[in-house]
Amino acid sequence: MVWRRRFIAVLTFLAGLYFLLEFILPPTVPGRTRRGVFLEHSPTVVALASPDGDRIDVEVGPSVEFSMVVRDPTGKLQAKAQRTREVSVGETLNVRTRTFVFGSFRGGSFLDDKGGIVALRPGERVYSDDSGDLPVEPSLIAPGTALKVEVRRAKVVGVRWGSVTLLDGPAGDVRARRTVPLGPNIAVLRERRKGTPDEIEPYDAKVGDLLAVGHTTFLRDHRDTAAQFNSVLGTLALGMGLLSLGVVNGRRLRKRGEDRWVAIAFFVAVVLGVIAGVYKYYDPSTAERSFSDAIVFRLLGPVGSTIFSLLAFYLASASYRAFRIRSAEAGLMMATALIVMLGQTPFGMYLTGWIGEQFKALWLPNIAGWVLRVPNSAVVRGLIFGTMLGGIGTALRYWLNLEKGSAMGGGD
Amino acid sequence: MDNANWQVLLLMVVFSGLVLWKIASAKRGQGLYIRPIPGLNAIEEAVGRSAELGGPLLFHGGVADFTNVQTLAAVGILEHICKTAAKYGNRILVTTAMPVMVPIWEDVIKASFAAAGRPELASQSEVRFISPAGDLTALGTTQVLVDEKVSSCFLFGAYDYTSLLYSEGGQIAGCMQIAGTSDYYQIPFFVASCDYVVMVEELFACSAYLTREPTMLGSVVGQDYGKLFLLLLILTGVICATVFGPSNPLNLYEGILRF
Amino acid sequence: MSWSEYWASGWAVWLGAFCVLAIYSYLFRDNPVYRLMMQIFIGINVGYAVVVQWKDILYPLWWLPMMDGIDALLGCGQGSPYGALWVLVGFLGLLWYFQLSRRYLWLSRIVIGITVGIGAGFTFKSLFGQNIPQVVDSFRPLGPSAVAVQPRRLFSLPPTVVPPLLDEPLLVLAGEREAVAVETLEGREVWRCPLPGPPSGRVRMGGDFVEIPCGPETVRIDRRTGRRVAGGPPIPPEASGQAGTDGGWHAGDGRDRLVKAGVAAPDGGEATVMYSVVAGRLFATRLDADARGGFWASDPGVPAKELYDGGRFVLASDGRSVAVVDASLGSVTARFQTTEAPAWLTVARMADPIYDQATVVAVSRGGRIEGFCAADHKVSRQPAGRLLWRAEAGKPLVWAGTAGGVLFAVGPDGGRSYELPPVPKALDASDYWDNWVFVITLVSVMTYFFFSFRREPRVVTGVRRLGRWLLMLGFGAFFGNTVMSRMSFLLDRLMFLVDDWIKPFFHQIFG
Amino acid sequence: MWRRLAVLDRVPRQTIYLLMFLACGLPFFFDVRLPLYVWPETRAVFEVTDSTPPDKVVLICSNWVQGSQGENWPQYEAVVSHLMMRGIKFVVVAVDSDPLAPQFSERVNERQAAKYGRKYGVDWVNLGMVRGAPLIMASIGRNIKSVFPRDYRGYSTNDAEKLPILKNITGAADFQILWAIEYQPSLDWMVWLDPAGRVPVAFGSAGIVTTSWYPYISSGQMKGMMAGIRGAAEYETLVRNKYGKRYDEEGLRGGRLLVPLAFGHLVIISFILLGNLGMIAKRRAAKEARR
Repeated sequence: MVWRRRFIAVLTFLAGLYFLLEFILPPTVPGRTRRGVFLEHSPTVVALASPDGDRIDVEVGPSVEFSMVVRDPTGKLQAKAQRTREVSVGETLNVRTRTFVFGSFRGGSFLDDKGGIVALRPGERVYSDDSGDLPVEPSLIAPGTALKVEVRRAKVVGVRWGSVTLLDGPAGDVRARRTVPLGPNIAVLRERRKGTPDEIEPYDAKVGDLLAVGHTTFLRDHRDTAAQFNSVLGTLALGMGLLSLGVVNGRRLRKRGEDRWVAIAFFVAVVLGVIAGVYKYYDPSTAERSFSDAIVFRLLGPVGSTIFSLLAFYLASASYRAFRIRSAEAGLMMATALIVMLGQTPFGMYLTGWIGEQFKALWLPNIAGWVLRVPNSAVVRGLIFGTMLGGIGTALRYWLNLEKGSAMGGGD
Repeated sequence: MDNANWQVLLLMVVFSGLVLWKIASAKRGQGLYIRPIPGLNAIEEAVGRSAELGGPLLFHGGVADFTNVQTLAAVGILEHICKTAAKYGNRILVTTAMPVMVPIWEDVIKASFAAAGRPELASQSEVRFISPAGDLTALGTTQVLVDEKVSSCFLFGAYDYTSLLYSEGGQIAGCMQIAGTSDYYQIPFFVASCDYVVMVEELFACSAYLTREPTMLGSVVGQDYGKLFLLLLILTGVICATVFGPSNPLNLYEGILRF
Repeated sequence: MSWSEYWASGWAVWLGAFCVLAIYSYLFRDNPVYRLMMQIFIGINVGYAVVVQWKDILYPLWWLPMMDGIDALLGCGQGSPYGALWVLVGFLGLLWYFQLSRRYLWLSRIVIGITVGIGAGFTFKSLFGQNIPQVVDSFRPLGPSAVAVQPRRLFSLPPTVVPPLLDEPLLVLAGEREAVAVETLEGREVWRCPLPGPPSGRVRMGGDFVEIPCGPETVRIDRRTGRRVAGGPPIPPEASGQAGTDGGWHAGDGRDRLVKAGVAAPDGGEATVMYSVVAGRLFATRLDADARGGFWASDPGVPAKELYDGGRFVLASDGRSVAVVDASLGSVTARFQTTEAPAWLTVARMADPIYDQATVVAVSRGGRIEGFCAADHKVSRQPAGRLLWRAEAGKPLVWAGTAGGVLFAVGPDGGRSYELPPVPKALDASDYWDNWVFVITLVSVMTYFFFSFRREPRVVTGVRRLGRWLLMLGFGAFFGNTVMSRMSFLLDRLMFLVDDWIKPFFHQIFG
Repeated sequence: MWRRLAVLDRVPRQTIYLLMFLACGLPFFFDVRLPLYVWPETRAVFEVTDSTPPDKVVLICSNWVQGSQGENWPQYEAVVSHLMMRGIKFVVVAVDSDPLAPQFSERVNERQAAKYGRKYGVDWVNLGMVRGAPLIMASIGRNIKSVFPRDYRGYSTNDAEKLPILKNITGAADFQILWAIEYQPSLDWMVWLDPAGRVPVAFGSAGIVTTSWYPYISSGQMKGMMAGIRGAAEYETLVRNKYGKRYDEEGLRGGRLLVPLAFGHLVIISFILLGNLGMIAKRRAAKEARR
């Protein structure tokens, strides 16, 4: 049915589109990006409301860090640092306003190592790397430990965006000075002598840096999400293998004789596998964990690699049977194979080691090496180029869904 | 290279453009030429031979599923084999390790026998799912070769380490074997043990030549032009490198093709 | 050890050994035990994989964000409400399973299409990233070329009469009448500031200021705005033996010293080192806390009249003869003669962990620029001290220095910046022969895969035949290496049987 | 005479299997050493790895499991033993691998660490497995801690107490070299890990695929590689030649497996030759019979 085909085609196209654009588009919107020599910048100021309702204005600078609380793969909560341009009104963040080195604690206020008083504004608390979710207990910390002043669970109530001043033209000319306002998702890129420019925070720019300031295309910011989407979608098919195998062995179960036992063995094995998988996550030195390890290393390991190792025997007999000089081509192939094989093993040196140093190009390992490095690598490169063009062709056909036939979702 | 610079974009446009252009003109029904691949008349010969010996044909479509291009090429080739088989009236056995592929192979066989006007052959032919394990399937297939007295055997598609098992099995059973894959690690084994081998891209050219299916055809031709472009580029580069030495204008870091 | 102890640990080995032998039994006859093993293997694998993939991927990357998102939507819990969108991904994922039904097969095409589309999307980046260097590497010279390597001219710089201040990204020059700051990427002018008189000493940095001695007074300029600020006290004329920003300095009586930090000490870690010249010998002394005292002593082989700080190297020179000394070992890596007495010596391009690419740049007051190998280069096979390239600034210079592979050479009549070339590979006859073989092979293999050209000249068919032969050669090599892989799987198993099973067992029996 | 030789044309396959078995099995019982020729591809990567400065780490992507342990285990152990002996810090990850991969690598790490008395979190860290290549490779190059919030043992990667090794490690700039060790490592490492191409890439892969790495080595995209067991043995030799006694080779597999490997090759080569002899003999015999 044609509408299905269209529908699938559109989805396929959209899925590919992101990754293509991510590659071919620059990180900031082309037309609307200002480029020039950095002169000065006025800092962004973020207005926060602490959980207890205090209002704090934070001037963004090197020691300020905004972080959002997210879950990590083990389900624990974890702070994820954010760029200033990603801060938006209304979201809840942990904000580090400044850091200092602990000197002493006198009269209810912290003193840094230089003896200066660290004045805490309402809502600010002092934390250390390992104090976790609670403010530090002054009596427990040794002088010299690095501490950070933070506002946790702060709600962003307002952002007053700063600006960057760029010079684009002769130094004397006033018209050449351009003040570019910062804002949500305005990225600042510093150009490098080689390679693509890297994104920096405005306050990291030095006078004389070549900057490009413009609105992001969002594409690069979401690369990790895209990767996540891709792997999740792929992994969601995990049941497929199990199901199709189940169906096959289910049929076997209904048969009589050997097949039935094979099928039963299969299902038992699946159960074993699942148990082993579950126990894998118990801590070591528990009985469950050692059971899982035993299954993995004592059963899965040996059986798996043994099945692979059968190939060596097949290879031996096959090459004995097959590698007959039927044609000149086969002959040439065989000769090369023999040289490479001998070159790989110590026998290569035994056979030709007696040839003196001055002729060491004739040592079998060297001949083999030459074959691999020069003609062979040219052959491989030829194949690679073919594959590259093939790959481009295929990618286009799949992406634009030009493929016909029952196979690729096309014409049913 | 994080983002494409203009050089890369240019190459992208050239290569993709050529392919799309050729696909378009193929769809418009413009006759595109592809030189006959020597392996093709071998197919005819193999089918004829097995007709004389009265055994069925065996076709194995590789170890990958339909998301792999080679499998698509194999589909095209199976269609052709069926049409030829319809002429001589032999039936076809297909073995696979993928439950997902079973319906697809069945469709292909039904459709192409019907198209050739011998639907009854389709019912005699069959698609056998042997085992989800790659090498068990391979060994099972060699078993089939012996049990069914298969006399010609076709291996087309994507292959992994099991290639050897298939082709050696055919050798022992004394079949006439034609193989084609673009997985070049496996080609040596096919070359050594098969009567004819369709190598790397020949596989796609073959399939395009046989089916004249515009997409495949167009992209094969388009890629050809791409290859020609690349070849010329390389020759120019070689000349530049010889004349100007390390500081040639096409050199990677300072030169034109930098990224 | 007693048998009971043996079995306590040995059972697993016996189990493993049994599996191995059971499977090898297949080699002699097809048997049910083998098939059984195969099924068990597949079964365990699948079951295990399902659990692990859920735990490692789906649970953290899909389930948790989704649940958090839903919580956030319902108003409780934190995290972004967008997470709830993962529900849709879940639905998409379900579509995979329609592959099993003939009727709704097409639904599964949706998700397949999406995955394939994504794959197609990043194919482009991967392909081009992998292959463009391949294309360029195929540009092999087929013979020696007449054209020599040259530093590439980047942009020209305003005139300066005294050594400027290079502090990336700024280069501050002082001409007769005004001081000019340019950035070092494209040579764009950042600011200029008029001077009361001709500058008398080198431009130097004092905190946020640039200080330029002009006769009696010192001009202080804010290096951000380029505005002049209240001048400071006059700076005493430069004492000899003081390290300047260009790293070079004068040796008076040959007992002067240059203190520099950041030498990789052989014990790993940083060393602050003082170099001193006594009677032509070069001494390095460590000043850092952990290891005081002697570091190394070395005989550069030239009467070290002048020393230069070359990062990983120390450069000693006397007139035209130069010696390069490894700063952390004290070994002399190269000795060479320049054509004119160098006024400035620096080392550029030191990216490579081994010496490769490290190039000594010697610049004379007359404007002659030369590059030499700082040491034996393994990859490019250039010997130490070989002259790599030469260029003429064509005008008198007052200063030259490098930053990140770029050379700045400036003088009263203006200056210029050069991108220093990478060290070219030293090629001999055999290399050219190899290149011929390489190019011919590549071309003929590519020609072999032309399909769509109606009429081809005779030569093409010939080349194609050659291509097929060379392909066979390549496939031969493939086979040769295949044998090695396949066999090592077997060896691994045999090693298990011998070392873990047979040997301990016999040991147990015979002691 | 030809007729007698013609027997060689069809030697029963069990015979070949048996000979293979013996040729590969017997050498394990005797301690034979054979002269080894070190290929430049291995030497290059050894030198880069060996010259790791203290402020950098070696990044190892270890994706091998039982399937390919025959070749990858020796390779991985050769590298790890070298790093452990030198006290070079290294970070182990697994990308798109079999979920078992971290378990296999960690077993080797612990054995080598015990030998040289190295400490987890100080001298090495195992970050476990992620999916989503090639995109995830780019993420690793930008900020490895954001990709792996916790390591394989569940410690937070920002926890400087537990994992001091990661304290100053962020991304590509801090990696001395990338070792990708698996049956067939992904070429995407060259493209995605560090777009600026500062991190040299080294592959330890199955012998079969090494054939197709040579073009990438000549173009400089890849620094070098270990070719199968031979590569592992060469790497061990290089370390031994440089550090002699300090290097404890007990339990290393490369050098040990090399000898039976050689004999196995010998069997295959001789059978290929015999097979052809047999074929010729058969033809001759047929001709004689016709006369």
